Amino acid sequence: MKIQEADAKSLLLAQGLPVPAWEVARTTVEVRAAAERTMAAGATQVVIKAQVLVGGRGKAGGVKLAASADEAEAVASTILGMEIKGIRVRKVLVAAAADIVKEYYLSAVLDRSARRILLMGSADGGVEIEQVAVETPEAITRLHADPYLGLLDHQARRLAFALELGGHWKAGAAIAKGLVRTMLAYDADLVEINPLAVVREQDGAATSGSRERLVCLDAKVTLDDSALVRHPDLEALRDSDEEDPADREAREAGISFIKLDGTIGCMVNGAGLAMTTMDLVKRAGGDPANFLDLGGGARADKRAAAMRLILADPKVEAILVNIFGGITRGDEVAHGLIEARSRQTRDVPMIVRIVGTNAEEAGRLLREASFETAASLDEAATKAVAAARGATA
Amino acid sequence: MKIQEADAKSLLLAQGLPVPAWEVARTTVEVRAAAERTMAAGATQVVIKAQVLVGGRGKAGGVKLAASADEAEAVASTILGMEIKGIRVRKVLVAAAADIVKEYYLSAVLDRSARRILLMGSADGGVEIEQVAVETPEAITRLHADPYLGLLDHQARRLAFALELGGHWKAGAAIAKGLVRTMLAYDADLVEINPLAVVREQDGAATSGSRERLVCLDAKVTLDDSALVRHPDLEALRDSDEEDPADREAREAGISFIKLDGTIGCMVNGAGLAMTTMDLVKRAGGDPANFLDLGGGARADKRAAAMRLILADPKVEAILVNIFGGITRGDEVAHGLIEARSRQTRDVPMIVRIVGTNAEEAGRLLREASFETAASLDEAATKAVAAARGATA
Amino acid sequence: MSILVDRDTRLVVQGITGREGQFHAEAMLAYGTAVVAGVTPGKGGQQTLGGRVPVFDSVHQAVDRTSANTACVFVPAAAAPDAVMEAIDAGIRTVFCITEGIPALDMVPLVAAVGSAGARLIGPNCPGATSPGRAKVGIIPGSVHREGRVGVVSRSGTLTYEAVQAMTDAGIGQSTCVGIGGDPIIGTTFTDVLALFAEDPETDGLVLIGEIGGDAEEQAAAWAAEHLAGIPKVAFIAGRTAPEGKRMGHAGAIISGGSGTAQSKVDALEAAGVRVAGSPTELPALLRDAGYRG
Amino acid sequence: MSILVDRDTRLVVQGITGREGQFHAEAMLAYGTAVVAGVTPGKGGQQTLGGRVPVFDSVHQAVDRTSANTACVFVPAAAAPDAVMEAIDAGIRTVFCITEGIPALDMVPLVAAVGSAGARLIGPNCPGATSPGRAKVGIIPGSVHREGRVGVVSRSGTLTYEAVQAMTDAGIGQSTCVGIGGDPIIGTTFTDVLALFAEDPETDGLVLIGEIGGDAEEQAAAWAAEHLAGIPKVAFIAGRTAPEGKRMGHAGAIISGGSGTAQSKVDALEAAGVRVAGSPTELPALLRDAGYRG
Repeated sequence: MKIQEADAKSLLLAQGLPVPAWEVARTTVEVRAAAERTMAAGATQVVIKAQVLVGGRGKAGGVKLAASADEAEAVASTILGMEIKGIRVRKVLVAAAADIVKEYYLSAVLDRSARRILLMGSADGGVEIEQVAVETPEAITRLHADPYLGLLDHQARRLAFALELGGHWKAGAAIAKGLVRTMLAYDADLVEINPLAVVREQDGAATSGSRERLVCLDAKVTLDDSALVRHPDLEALRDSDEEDPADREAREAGISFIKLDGTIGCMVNGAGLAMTTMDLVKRAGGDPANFLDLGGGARADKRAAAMRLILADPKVEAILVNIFGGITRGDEVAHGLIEARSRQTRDVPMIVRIVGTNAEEAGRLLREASFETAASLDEAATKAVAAARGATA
Repeated sequence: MKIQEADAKSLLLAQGLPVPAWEVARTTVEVRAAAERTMAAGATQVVIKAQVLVGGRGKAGGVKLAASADEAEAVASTILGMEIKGIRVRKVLVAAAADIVKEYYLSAVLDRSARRILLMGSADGGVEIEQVAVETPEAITRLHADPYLGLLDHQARRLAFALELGGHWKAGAAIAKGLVRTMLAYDADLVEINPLAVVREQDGAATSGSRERLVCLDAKVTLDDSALVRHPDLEALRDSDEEDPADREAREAGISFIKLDGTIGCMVNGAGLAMTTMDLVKRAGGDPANFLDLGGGARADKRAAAMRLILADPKVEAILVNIFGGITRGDEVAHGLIEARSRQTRDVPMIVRIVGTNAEEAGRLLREASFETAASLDEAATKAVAAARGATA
Repeated sequence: MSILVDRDTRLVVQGITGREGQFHAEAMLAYGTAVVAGVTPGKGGQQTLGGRVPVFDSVHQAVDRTSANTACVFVPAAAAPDAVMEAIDAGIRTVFCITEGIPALDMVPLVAAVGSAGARLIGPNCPGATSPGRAKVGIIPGSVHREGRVGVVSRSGTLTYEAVQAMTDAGIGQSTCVGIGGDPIIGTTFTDVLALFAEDPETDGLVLIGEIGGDAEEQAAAWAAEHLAGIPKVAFIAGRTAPEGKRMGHAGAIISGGSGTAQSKVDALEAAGVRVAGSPTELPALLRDAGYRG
Repeated sequence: MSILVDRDTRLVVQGITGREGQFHAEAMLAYGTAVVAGVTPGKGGQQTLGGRVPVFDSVHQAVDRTSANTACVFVPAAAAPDAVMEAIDAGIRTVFCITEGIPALDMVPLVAAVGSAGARLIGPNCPGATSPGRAKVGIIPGSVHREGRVGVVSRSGTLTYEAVQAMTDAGIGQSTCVGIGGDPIIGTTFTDVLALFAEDPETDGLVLIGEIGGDAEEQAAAWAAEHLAGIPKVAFIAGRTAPEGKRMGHAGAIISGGSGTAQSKVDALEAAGVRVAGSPTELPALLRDAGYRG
């Protein structure tokens, strides 16, 4: 699960990492007030950042500076409500604009190949880090945390020295340890600080002195969905503003569902088989209306929810049900489909293929109920494409 | 560091282990009040247990039952102030007398050979566990916690099943995990529950029903002295009531000191060498007045404290100083001894042997200050014994 | 021969009294697998599956009494890592973990501990393995198989069954079919399984079923190019038409490089001499094209 | 030859800029040990000991630049376990930890990790090792030694020096003298060191210096009885007159059985053919009695 920058920063702060103060605002009035408070605390400029779960917000105009509360309000009015990659901006983060001395990159990520937590850091920070990775991979220091003991002190130090943080090496080592601590505390897949930055800060409103400090200027955290069950507080960070109602229904039913643009609804058990079903629909000349994985051991309520999700899409002209039973029992699926059709408001042709555990019983039930069935997946795809064309024609 | 039963129980309780309620009392009046509260809460008998840091208090009469507040007060008057192995009883623990169904033994201890935490449990609980260990060692289940992951759930379950706890196996597994958690949380060398017991408890004062529960009836915890620096709160558990003033001075100076009955005071750097010095004094026909290890890199203030400790013992007739320098520098020691003698109120013969780092300079300084020196340890011991005899004669 | 499971497999089913454990233990017995024991803490001493399988409180007891040498874990996600550790600690060297939904960070110390013990974990979130006609461990429907000499390895669940069924329908039997699981952190990789097949004298052809995401297929392709030159091998990659997945920040791009897309995997496999099918049903013909004569 | 330290020892001193680190690094250099590097995080780039030793920020850098192959840790107790891990991680396979006061439970994962890495940790709270005339690592005063063919192993600090001095005074030189440290959890035991000496062609006699407490001497005696029959060997055990120590509850008695007393150790050693001296000064004569001709 992705979470907003502001939430990510809250988690880092809770783990003791240095994150400059920020506020979250949902209206231009709130932005103005936040900007006033921030400038009263000594900031000469504020930054206003769209809070959306997609990348590239900077290039899309979702991050802007303002030198006064008036300007902040004006800028916010252009950001709040804008769409970035199809996502409407409903919240912004307001913070003092940082006086950046130097930017770095630092992240902790689950490394599937090594089966360990991987720390990556680079003195070449900022948004071009992917380019750095391709062009000068040696500019990125990588090391794996110990699978039992986490990131050891000496590893954190080595990372800090590799980043050539100078007098900030102790702070850098502490932040590196904090990244791994954050991963472990919240079951995060990724904790990314980009940029990690040395910033010049005023020593306090009363004095005119400044000091340099290493801080987390931006933060990206993704959480392991499988672990949310043990972090009920984190579930609340799911941004329901951004979530499509269909996505929410799917999530709550325990179904993996991604809406697409085609006309053939797909209901499949297993992600690989669901993708294969889509691939074969496409190959047969059709367009899948969705990716839908019921998961293992799918019960009747999940299948009913899946049917609702598919039929809620007016573009759907045919439904392809492809169930290969392992844990899932074919006869249960057949019963569910028969019942679902009896309640169905819209008559859409349905091609059903059930194989595996209790498949024979399933076939008998479906044939008795006059469903169209298919022996192979290719056949099912072809029939579904034909049915959709028939419905359209 | 050993801690009192009541303090050990507090630590177990803080780690979520089931420990029946108790109070600590220092006077017979407090005991009476505690007994009244305990009986008002439903107890028909109370147990009064001497809080001393030595074993065998039960056999010494330091643990007694009472069936009324009057009796509790009377019993307490016999326990408070008694001496157990030379230690005066200044506190007692008051608790409801347990209605024991069955007793077990469970402990977690640092196993030096295996270099892991060892869990031991037996269905033959109670004070005779050492006899069980000798006579029927197979009646004791032993398993080592994982060096990285601690006691795993399946290990805790296996221990619980081995103890044949019946319906209490989940509670037993939780307690086993709790023992290791307690060790790790407080850097304990040992957490011992003897007995762990199934007790019958009243369901509540209002009803007459009873239920059985697995509880920690007694608790022994010793803490790793090397780790106290990171547990300042635990340092407060040191029982200063029981501690000899000389022991306290030694501890505060960072010296290992054990007072003995002889006449030859020993000041040595290193525990092994200190024991060897004692052994050789004994072999030369003398009796050491103490074990004293200055530790490594002993500074002037430690040596001055050591000298005070030795001279505070009126039986001391001669002092043997044996320093073999590694980290400790001989010349520093010599300077310290010379200064110490200048402040010394009691004139006791001193035989000094300094070898190792900067030993030549030390020898020169000592000879200039007219100390008696010795080349070998045997010679030093012989001279010390002779000096002590000379003083006595 | 065959790999991982065979006639000498003596299986202990952990979580045997749960719904899934019961159902699949029954199916494994029916297939002919020697299900010699079940484990459910607190139910030791009972019998299950019509009195055919004794239940123990611990895997240690099960191993002691029945000489079980393989474990299959059906316990819930919160307890599954400990169940795997228990099996390893009891001396079992091949553990299948069917359980899905285990947090990835729980797997990190687990796979390290399994490796230190010199044991093998297949999964989690995997369908298990079948050596047709000999034994099956896990949840792959026995009906899809046919005895033969082609090794199948897949990180999907139901897609594995689909591919195996296609082989069986075309008359191509399997030596062993292995589902390694699709979780971020798994105990046994494509490459590990290919290495086992490479040593198996009864495996003469290979089928690899992959998916978009990660770089396990690319790594397997690189290994195959070096070690499996002489053996006919084909693959199927699911997700050619899938929308771009969610990215793990910049970090994901940095560690994966260009890997992860269907095209990257297809290219890597083809470059390694592995023909890639457009549909699971094309796998048999493609395998014969590649020289398989079974 | 010799064991653990020799002419090919290239030493990195961790904590070299601290008081003890400075003092003993200087003494090691003076003895002729190749002290090739020091490590103090944040002081990388400096030189120390009169410009003779470069200081690095990490052991990795030190190994990279100087090919150090042995480490000696003088850093404070709170940071010492990490320092040992750093040395191991940097590829060093022999680490001496002089630091005292490390909590015992910190040592449990550390010794496990050192073992997994196939490395050797001597200590903590140990005086180090000297191969006279070749190199010394640690804090044993160089002056006590004499070149020769007797291996010395001890878990005491200053008592080791005493025993070695007694040997030297009697004209018996040493191949290597090793102090293993007296902490509850140590990396290298008596038995480990005896096994190294058993393989050393230049060690013809053995001296073991033990203390009351634990059962390490009894274990070493059992090992010696089986593996060191042909070699003259003597021992000294400190603490014959020591008062009974503090007991670790019943648990201590259960795990130690009857071990731990001076008498138990003396009996075990004598039974294993190891003559036990009444004073360190008697060791040379006893060793000659046992057949040592060096």
